[in-house]
Amino acid sequence: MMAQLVFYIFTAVLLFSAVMVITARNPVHSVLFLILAFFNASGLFLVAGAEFLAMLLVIVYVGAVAVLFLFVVMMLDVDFGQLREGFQKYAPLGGCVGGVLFAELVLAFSHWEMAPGRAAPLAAPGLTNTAALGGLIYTHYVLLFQACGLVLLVAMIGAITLTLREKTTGRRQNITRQHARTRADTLEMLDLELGESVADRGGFLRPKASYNEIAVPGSYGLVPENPQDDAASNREKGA
Amino acid sequence: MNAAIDAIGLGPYLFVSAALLVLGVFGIFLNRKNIIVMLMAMELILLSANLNLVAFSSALGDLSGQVMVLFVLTIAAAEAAIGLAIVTVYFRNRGSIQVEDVTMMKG
Amino acid sequence: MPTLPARLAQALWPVYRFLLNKWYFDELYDFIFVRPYAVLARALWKGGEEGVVEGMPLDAVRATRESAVQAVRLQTGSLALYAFSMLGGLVVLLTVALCG
Amino acid sequence: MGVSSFNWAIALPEIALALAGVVILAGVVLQPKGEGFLPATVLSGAALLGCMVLVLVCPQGHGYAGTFVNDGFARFMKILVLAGALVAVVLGAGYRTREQRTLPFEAPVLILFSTLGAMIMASSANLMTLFVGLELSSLSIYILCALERDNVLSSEAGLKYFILGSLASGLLLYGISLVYGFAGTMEYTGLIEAVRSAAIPPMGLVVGIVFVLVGLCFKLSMVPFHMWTPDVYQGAPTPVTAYMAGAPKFAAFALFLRVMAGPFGAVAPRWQILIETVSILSMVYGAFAAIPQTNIKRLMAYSSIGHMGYALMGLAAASMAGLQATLVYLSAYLIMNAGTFGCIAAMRRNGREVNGIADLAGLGKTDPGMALALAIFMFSMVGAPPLAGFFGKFLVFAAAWQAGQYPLVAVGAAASIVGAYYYLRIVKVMYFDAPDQALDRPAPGLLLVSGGMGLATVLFIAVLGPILSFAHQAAIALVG
Repeated sequence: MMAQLVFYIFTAVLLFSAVMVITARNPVHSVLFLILAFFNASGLFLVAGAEFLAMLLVIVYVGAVAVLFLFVVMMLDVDFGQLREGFQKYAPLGGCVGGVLFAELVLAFSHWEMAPGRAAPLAAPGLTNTAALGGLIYTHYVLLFQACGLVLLVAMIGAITLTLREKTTGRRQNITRQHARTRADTLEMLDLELGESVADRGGFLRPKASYNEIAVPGSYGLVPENPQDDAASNREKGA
Repeated sequence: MNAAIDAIGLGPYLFVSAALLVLGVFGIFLNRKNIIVMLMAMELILLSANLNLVAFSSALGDLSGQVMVLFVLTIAAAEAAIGLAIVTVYFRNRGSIQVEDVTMMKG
Repeated sequence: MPTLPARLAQALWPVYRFLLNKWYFDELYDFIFVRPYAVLARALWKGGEEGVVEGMPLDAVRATRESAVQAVRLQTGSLALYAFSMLGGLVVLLTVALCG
Repeated sequence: MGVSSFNWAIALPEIALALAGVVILAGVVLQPKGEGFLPATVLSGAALLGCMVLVLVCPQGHGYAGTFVNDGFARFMKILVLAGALVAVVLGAGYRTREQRTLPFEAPVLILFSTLGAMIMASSANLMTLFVGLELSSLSIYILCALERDNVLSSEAGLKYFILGSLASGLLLYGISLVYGFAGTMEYTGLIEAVRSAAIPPMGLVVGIVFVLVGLCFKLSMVPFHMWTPDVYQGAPTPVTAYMAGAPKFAAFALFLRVMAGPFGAVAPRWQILIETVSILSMVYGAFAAIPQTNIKRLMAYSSIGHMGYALMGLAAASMAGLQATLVYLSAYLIMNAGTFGCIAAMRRNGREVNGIADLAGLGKTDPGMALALAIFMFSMVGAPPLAGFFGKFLVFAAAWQAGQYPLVAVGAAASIVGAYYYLRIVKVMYFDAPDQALDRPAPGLLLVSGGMGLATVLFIAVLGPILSFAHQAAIALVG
């Protein structure tokens, strides 16, 4: 009785938050409802006796995946006010098709039959759930376990290749060099005639080559081969 | 067989997973707001399959379903990372993640 | 009696004409076979040959092209529509499999 | 389960490939920026070649506690997959030029990992292996599609493929869970017993089978699960498109044949009609929708949809001859497809890539060699004797005819005729249209691929005997 009560509470919250994930106006709210959904699903796992997976769902999903979603939603500078509301044009038809799918699934699930001649279950009596799973993945399923490791490696390669920019937008300094500089190699005093512009003398936006000296290689753009060109390009930028 | 699932029965679990599946599918093809919501809907679909696997594993007293869930969780995490990386790249190129803007190629 | 044929011809003028024109066989032939054949040939040439025989592949090509253009219009580039078509396919296949 | 019965050696090619991938990655990452591509390509190519040898010598049998099998069928499919991947890696080397350095060094390594996933798929003896292999293969491809990260089409292709692909794998996974719930196991041997033991297949099992079928049909881009194909083929970098049109398709076919002929073979009457339907739809749609195309990569996408329809005809025939015909068809498809993409990757003007069919105008005069190669591939795709494509098509049609699938044969023949129109249009553009500005000279790697594949297409008849017997062994290994 107690189990049923807990099950139905978890189920109700799970379905509610799933609906909210796909209908919430603000994507940040969607992510938060997704987290709530994962918590409740983990509760359902617990009721079904899969303790290890329940904990894993909380740690991996809530702790890593959902937070990753949150991070990306906030990192992308999306104008939430501009996001279009509502559903697609064919929503009524789509809803009907989805309804048919649901009806067929429920119909198929109403009397679940298991095969009469099924194989002996793979079980490890006397062990806790975690120990049993650990035993299995390092013996029976070691090949797949390693393949999953490769999947993670591929994900890592992908995330790095796709999003790591060599040309960082920010200009970075080599801090030790910067600290070691003296005023003499940084500042340049110019005496100007009346009406003369510093731009004619190479500009002061970038004080000659010393500026590139302290840069982290590549982060200030290309190092100019001679300072004259640099000054010229600088003026263009200023204009 | 686990005592708790014995009391509840397999039916309610399957029903919840079917509902989650349909909600996830709706989230993918009815949503016109934001591609990230589509990725979240995908997580719901995977969750529904996981729920099925756990329920069956428990009802059958067979551990291979739970091992499968373990693998699926790993793969889903990798999938989320890749998906978000691709969305980020797309956003940098296009400046938008509206679902209806992803139509540069057609015909 | 060198005048006999002339008189005979005069007396039996219609018969003479009939025989003289070789039983009007050519005209008959022309009327029964040549003209209809010419008409038919003309009809086949103008209508059949140019219209049907040459035109039918053209029509088929046109129909093919048009249906091809229609087929491609399904491909709108919209992600949601693509996902919807997958779901539609799934539901149809499921229904067929469950009923069959 | 003792260690001795674990049969470690049967996964030797996979283990070697995985180690090679990790080593290449670790070694090349340390190279200076921009210089890692060539070493990574050469090493990946060598690894794929070495792996092919390992596939041929590695022992056969079941192992890894029923999750992995290495038999004649797996061997045939792995050779196809590795050959497809090798061609794609070589194409990548030729495609990246001094001017266009858009592909990073990770590209060949990702192709290598994707191939590994495809090989695991081909050797699956368990639904878990199926899923893990499929995901390893697909996740790498999602990244590969978006790899030209400053190209908006490439990232759109990656995005589309990713979203629809994960939807498909979600459905596949749901189907797997239902099948597991029915049978209580995910091993194929157990599944066969379980499915046979049910007098009438219960609804839950049928639903599960349909979901699995849909997931696999997506990977094969069968109508109506094909919608992603043209967009993704067009947007992805050309070597990646060449890879996608080859290796993953073969692996998905391997799964299709293995799962449908094995575990679900006992309920064949329930799914046979579904396969016939998608096969017919794919042949017809692939033929019609290709006609108005102006981009050659999109054209190849529709062409691949049609080809997968023909190849699936062999499975619909549900006979030994049908299986064998499908395998031969796939071999022929591998050759002509790789060659065509070799030509497409070589299409550049003033260092910039062009993809329009109109850009081929006058190629017969400006570059007769490439025009001849492309013409050979097009005639082969039509199915003109005595080229490679003819034998594939002929065997598939013959098998379907013998199995009494007359409607399938009729539709296939009609679709072939419509398809001939757009393939021959390319030949016409090359030889009869006014020459445009000439294309650049192709890179040696691309010449190697298209030339080699052109020769293979023409000389396919010479190796038909060995391929047939190899395919026969594979079919026997599958059906028993």
